[in-house]
Amino acid sequence: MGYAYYPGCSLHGTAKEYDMSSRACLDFLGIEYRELPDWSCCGASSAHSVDHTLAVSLPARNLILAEQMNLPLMTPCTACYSRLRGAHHALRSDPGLARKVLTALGSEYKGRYEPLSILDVLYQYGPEAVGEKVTKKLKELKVACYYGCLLLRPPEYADFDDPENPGKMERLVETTGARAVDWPHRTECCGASLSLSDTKLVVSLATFIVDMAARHGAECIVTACPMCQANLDMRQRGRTKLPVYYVTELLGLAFGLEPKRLGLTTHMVNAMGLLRAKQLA
Amino acid sequence: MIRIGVFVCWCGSNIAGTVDVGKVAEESAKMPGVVHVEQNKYTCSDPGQDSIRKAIKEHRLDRVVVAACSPRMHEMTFRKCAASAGLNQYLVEMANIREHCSWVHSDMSVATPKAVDIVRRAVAKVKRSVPLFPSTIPVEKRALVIGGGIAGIQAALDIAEAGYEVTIVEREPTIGGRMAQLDKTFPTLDCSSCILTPKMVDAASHPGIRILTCSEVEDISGYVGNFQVRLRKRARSIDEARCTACGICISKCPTSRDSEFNMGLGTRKAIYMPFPQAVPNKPTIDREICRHFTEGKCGICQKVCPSGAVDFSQEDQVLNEKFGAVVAATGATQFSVEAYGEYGYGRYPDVITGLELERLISSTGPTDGKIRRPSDGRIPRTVVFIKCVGSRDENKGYPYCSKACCMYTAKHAILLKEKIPGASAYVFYMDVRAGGKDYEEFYQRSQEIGTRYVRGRVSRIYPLDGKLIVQGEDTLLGQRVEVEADLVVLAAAMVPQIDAPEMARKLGISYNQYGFFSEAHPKLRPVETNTAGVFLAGTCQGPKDIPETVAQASAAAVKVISLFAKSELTTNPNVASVDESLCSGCLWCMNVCPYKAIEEKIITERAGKETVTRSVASVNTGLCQGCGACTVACRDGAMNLLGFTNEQILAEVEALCL
Amino acid sequence: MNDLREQLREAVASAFSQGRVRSFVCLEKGFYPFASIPAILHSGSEADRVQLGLSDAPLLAKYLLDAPKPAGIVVRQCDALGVSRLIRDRRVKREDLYIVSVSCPGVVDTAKIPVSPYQITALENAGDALLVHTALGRTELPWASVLLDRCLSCVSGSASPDADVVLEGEKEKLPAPVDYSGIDKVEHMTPDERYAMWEKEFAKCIRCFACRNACPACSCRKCSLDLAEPEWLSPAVTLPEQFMFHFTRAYHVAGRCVGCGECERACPVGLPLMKLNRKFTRDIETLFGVDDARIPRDVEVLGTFLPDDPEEFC
Amino acid sequence: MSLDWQPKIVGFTCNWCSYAGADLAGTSRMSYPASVRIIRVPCSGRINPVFVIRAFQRGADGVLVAGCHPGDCHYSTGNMYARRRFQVARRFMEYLGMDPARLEIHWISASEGQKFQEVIRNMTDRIRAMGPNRKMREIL
Repeated sequence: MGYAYYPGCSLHGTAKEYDMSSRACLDFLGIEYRELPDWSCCGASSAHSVDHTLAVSLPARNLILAEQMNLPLMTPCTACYSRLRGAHHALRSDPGLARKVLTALGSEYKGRYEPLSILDVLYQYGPEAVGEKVTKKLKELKVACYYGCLLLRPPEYADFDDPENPGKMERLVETTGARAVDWPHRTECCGASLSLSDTKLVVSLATFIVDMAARHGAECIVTACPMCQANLDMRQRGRTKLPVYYVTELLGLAFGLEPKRLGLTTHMVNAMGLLRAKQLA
Repeated sequence: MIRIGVFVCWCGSNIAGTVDVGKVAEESAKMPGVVHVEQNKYTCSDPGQDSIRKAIKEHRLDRVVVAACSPRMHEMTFRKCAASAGLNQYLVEMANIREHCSWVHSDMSVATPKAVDIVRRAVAKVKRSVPLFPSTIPVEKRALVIGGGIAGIQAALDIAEAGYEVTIVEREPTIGGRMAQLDKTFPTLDCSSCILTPKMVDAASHPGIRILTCSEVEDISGYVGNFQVRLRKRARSIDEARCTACGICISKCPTSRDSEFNMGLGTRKAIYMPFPQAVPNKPTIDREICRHFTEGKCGICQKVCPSGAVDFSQEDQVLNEKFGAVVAATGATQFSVEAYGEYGYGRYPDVITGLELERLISSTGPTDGKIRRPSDGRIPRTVVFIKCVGSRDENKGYPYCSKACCMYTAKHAILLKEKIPGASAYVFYMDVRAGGKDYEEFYQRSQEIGTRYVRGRVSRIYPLDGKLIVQGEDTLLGQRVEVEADLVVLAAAMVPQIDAPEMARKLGISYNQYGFFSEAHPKLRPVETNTAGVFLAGTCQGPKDIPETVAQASAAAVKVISLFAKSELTTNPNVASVDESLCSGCLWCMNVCPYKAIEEKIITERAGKETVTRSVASVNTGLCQGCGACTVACRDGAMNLLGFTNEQILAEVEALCL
Repeated sequence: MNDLREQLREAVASAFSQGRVRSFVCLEKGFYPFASIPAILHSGSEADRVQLGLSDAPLLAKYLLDAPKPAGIVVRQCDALGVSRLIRDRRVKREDLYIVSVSCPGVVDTAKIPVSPYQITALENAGDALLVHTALGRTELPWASVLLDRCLSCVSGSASPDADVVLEGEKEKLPAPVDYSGIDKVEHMTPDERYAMWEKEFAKCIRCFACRNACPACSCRKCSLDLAEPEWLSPAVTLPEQFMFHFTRAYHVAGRCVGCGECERACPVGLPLMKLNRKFTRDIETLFGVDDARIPRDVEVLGTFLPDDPEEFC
Repeated sequence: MSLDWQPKIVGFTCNWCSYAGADLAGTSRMSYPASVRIIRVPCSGRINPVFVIRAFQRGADGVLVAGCHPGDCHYSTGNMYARRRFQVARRFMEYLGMDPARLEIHWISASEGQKFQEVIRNMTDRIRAMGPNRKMREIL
């Protein structure tokens, strides 16, 4: 048993450190995975605003490739997660569309495995089991877990956790010894899809989210989404700047992995300063 | 020998103007079995009916076809007419040559052959008709009212006033229901308990009403006029006859838990009365938490009771009783607002529901009528009300409108201003629905005193620096709104009791997709159900407010009274009937029947040398309404519908297609 | 293979000796040396007659109606479906049955063997192939090419778990999907072509009722089609009456057909009866689904409804 | 086929809605072709699909099955069963080669006299264009 690993485009570009830290964590935990050979774009986020059939077909190709490997498909990127699960859902619930898409792709799809997020995979591994592998406790680190939209909405298929009051990421992060602060804006939209077209709006959203995290006592933000990370990291304009980490970066750190190997040196808001101040890196 | 008489009606020129009546009579005479044909100007007139009676006697007719108007018009007339001539009234069949023929055609050459076909159909059918006899069933003139809320109390009082015995079964230790929890009632703002408690006392002291509290219905069988009901009266652990309700036991009891009556905002003891005016005014021991029962220790209440009324050894009582009619008044409950994670109910103590606010306003409530925040007891200055929580929302709740929330929210806003002068109230709403006498005026009043109505929904509530930040959208202004509130009140929808489907199954009635009991007809039979003798009152049928509930309860009571006014019930003989020799006993028919009129019957018969038992379907003619759905479900052809038999319908098809 | 037969024989014998059954429905050797016919055993001493049924094994479920109760029965998956059909139709009671389920590699259809049955001296299951022995020698045929049609759409070759005794053999047939292509073909015809096709087929029907008698879903004590009054079906063998007959038969098993295909196998003139039954099966599945949680398991799909059923009438 | 040929349509109607709807068409003098002959049954749930085949067998050119609108059944659920039964039975009749236009199922309420008129008019027009039914029909 293992997983087919689908990095998606972001992890080859703006979120390279997510890719690095994800692979590092999976390797460290001994979770088997193989990068999906010949994977193609999942279509996010342009396809589904243009053509539903296309929006299902693009991820369907990757789902089929994984099914042919007889492995569940897993991705760190939440946009890919959303698109893959949306397509999986559509193929199973809309026979007419399924026929059209699968005829075009010239293949069949049974949908034996649900596509997963890397957080699902870590959950299948088990938070306790993850905790046991922690060698360096991230004590004193106060973290605001930030889910954004794509992991939780629409809840018909993007159902990683309760859409309004999630808590799974907190549980995972707390295995490292860090303390997850209780803050209400965990599922707020960061505005990523307007990042380039309406930057002013996005700056206000991102700044608000980071400010709220800070007001609730957080020293940093943790996310599992390349869009959220990039957006919050780049667009926050508040008085206090909070570094924005990927879950896998913090986990990797707690596993005692090299910060460089985790990509921690590539952030916009200095990601190392806080860690050094806390003597965690 | 079959001797059919056909009576063709002219209906003045109504039929004769378009149909060649003479030709129809001529053709009818040729139909097999027809021995007498006659034409009448107006068959339904006295002379017309006389001629039928005369012909039945003179020509020894054993079947009659009246070719005239719609059976929906005059079938009863001619049945009675035939009966008066000594013919079984179900041996009369009508051929509708007016509404279905002469009135819709103008060309006689087209209408006449059609009329002949229609008569041929009727002749073919009546040939296969058999005499049917309505049976009568006795009526047990005692009513069972399930639920002791305002609906049950009102229905019971009305029925008892008419002189019939009523039993109210209530599962809580007191009657009163939801209305007892309310502080004031809209739109008059009179105090709820001031108008309710006298009725509770009336019910308790009425000689015709018996109140069983801590009691539940376990099983109902039988049919209209003759319901067998098994009731369980849970042990109260108090000898009601001895108890004087002095309350010493309650004050000395060392154990307590959240008070259900106060919606968890206060506590009550293990031996308790839900509220001071409870009826019956006797305490109850909650065996789940009472130390005597949980630990085997304690017994203080027994020690301090001056009249020796505490009885730990009391046991549940099972009562088997017979009733003639049942009124279901089981009420509704409050939507679980936890489903709205974004409102934070359960996480933020100052987010409460409407019913909880009622308890905070009520002078018998946990705060003695002072509105205080549950978190720190402070008096709130800014209160946000959110409407349609669980209603009109298919995603998280139910699509229906909960009906009473608009008005009770308006009431809350008014009461808030009364209790806390200078406080401000915001109401987030989708629409304001104030249809009802004096309702719109009441809503206007809540606006006039300064309540700010914001049209839009709330997307998130979060605590910040001791306040609750309510984020939402004002869709009229197209703007985001943020209110710093001290208290948030959710207008939770009325939803069916969790065990409503179970109760419906016991009663043999249907319920809608949400669990509200279904009335027999949404317009014309609003308090009846598909099961004869079972009636509905109050919110078990759908969300409603107090005036509507009371009106419906009285309507249900009238239905019960008119049922009891008869000494016997006559049953419709057009019911399903089983040919046991054909029935294989698969009992598909049982699932299809909307009236629970089909049951399994074990019969014994000889098969070769052995005596074998097997099960067959059996129709309870008291319950069967004659829809015939079972006949089509029956593959064996064992199930038939008297008056509309398979033989008759197949013969009609044949006659029409010739 | 023989091991399984031995286990089966023991199971039958011990069911009698423990007093669990008064009779046992199973297969025994038939006229041909290789084919099996149904048998109802009445004592443990007859247990030696029990066969697994390599070829042409009929379904046994219906014989339960005639077996003294409590009755034992040997079932494959297909038979298990038939038995559960009879239980749901309340024609037999589960507590009156002693079910021995066996796994099944599929059953050979001798009609698919290109050798006259009179020449066959023995058949042998050789894993992936069937060995056909004749006086002249031996022929080897691929296993899948000689199976009964019902085995080609078998839900599972393993033994049915809802049984009193479960016997697993070494090899079992893999489940296969139902093939609806024949139905698609008919659906794509014009109404006139369809009518012509069925007219041609039904013209062959001799109204022998073998389809009805073989069907585990057709178990009424007295078939309504045999009644003189009302005359649902005229005894006249005219084409319109054939349509009436085949419509009624298929409609009565609609939603209840277990897909065993025994009707088709029993038909002496080779009517494609499963094309009728499966049409209903598929339509019912697409229209109403089969697994709506709101419908209790023991309710038949045409004996219930949901308020939000598809609406195509106006 | 001559234009004045009148098809024979057998209409099975429930007593409470559709039969009353036909009555209303009559009391409102809404004329329609004299093609339809009505058989009154208590409820659309009483209509056995086999009755429909029998009608075609004996010479009907069309069959109308009519009941209360779903949700309005006098017996609350009869038309729900009818809906399930006839959705599959009609597909099956078509599968046997019956022309789909010859069997129509409609929900006609007691207030829809006009709808009854339209249904009969349209059905008659369609069947008239197709000519007499020959399928499943006894030679008479």
